[in-house]
Amino acid sequence: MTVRIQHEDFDVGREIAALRACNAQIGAVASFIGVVRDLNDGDRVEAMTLEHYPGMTEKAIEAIIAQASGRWQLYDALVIHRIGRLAPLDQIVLVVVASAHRGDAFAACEFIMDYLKTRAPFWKKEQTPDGARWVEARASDDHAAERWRTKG
Amino acid sequence: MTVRIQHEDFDVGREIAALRACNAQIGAVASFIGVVRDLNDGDRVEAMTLEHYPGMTEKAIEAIIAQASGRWQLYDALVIHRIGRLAPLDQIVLVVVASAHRGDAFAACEFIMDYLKTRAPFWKKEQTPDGARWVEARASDDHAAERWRTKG
Amino acid sequence: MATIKILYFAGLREATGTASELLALPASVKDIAGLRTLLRNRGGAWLEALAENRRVRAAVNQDMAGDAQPLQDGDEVAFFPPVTGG
Amino acid sequence: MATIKILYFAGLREATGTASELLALPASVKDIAGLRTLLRNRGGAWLEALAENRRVRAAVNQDMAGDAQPLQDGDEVAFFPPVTGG
Repeated sequence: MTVRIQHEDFDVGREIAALRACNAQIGAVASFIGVVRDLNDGDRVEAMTLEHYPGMTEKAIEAIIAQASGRWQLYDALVIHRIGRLAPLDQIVLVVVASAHRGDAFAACEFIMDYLKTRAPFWKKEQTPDGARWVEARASDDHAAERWRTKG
Repeated sequence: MTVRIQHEDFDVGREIAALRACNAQIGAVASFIGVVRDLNDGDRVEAMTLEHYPGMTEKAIEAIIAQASGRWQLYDALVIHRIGRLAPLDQIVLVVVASAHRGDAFAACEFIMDYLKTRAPFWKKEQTPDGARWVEARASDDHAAERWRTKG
Repeated sequence: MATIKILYFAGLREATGTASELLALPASVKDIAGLRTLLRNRGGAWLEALAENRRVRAAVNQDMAGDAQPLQDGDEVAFFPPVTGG
Repeated sequence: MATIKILYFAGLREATGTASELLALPASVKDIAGLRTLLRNRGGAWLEALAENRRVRAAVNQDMAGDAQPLQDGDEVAFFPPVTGG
């Protein structure tokens, strides 16, 4: 289980290959990439800056992965999240989960993303033609995380 | 929307990058890789051979993607499925879905996999120490596809 | 007289020793159910491979087809076990 | 006397003009709720940024903390808006 917070971009193909290398019990690898869009809430986004809480961020994501591991059968999981200045089309986050079967891999991957969105201390500031603004948390993200309380 | 049936391996990183290139409206890319395991139903798997129904396979997968596109907001989707002889750790299938938001990307990606497992004409023959055997269809795969009839 | 092409896949191809055949349909065979019976009546491996308790899927012109699906001249019919890809 | 470190992130850091501070806790301040009140009483930007109707999260020693969380000497407290990563 690996968590990395970094300024640099990541190589999705290489990260997935490394995660599943040498373990022939892995039958399913689910992954998710979050990308900077050039439009948010109707406004053009020229760039964004990602701030985090060093120490707590890593701890929070590790706790999320541990929770997922307790709930589904996972062989390995990886979360990479970028910080600093990013432009549209840039990769923000990568979550990769390896399991024997696809049901576990899909569920754990989505669970990790939903919890990361509501529990990992990152904040986005968008640069728009009207100036910079902090992105507001969405109720839909709270709902997405809420779902996992009752769902199997 | 792209469907490829091929003997050759595929480069996950390159395929994902190509799918999301140039579209800065894409905020979420969900993907799934199915991999040959060296153990199935308790027996060691030395290799497997994947047979398909040329023509119908492509048509069936295109229909599954079209169904997903009608149900969720997708910018693009890709399915690559290998045929022929594969060994443990070899990649079998890749599904990539690009959307504005992660909920749509995750749901469509899992939907496509669940339907592919029950509706796309592929058959696996495993080589075990006791000889070759055709893999039996699993009830759990039928149930996984069934879920989507009522769910969201 | 209607002629159809039949394809067999995976375990069904191996059991019958047949990958494909052209078949002149007797006038009495109108649909997939009738065709299944016709093939079973060949006996031996055919009877066993297409036995009623076996889950054998059918497709007509590359679309999944139920037993009631009517058959026409030139149809491409396929029989195969439940799929196991992915 | 208990001394704590307080960190402010994102919009809260900008509004207060403060990234971090060391604070000697008055004996009357026992928990996060008390600390919020103490900081609000600084007035101006502090009063506004930590207003009761603002959704400001707190963490103590890098774990999310509710208003009732007690404070101890040496604690690392953080205040920040709801998170928006991913």
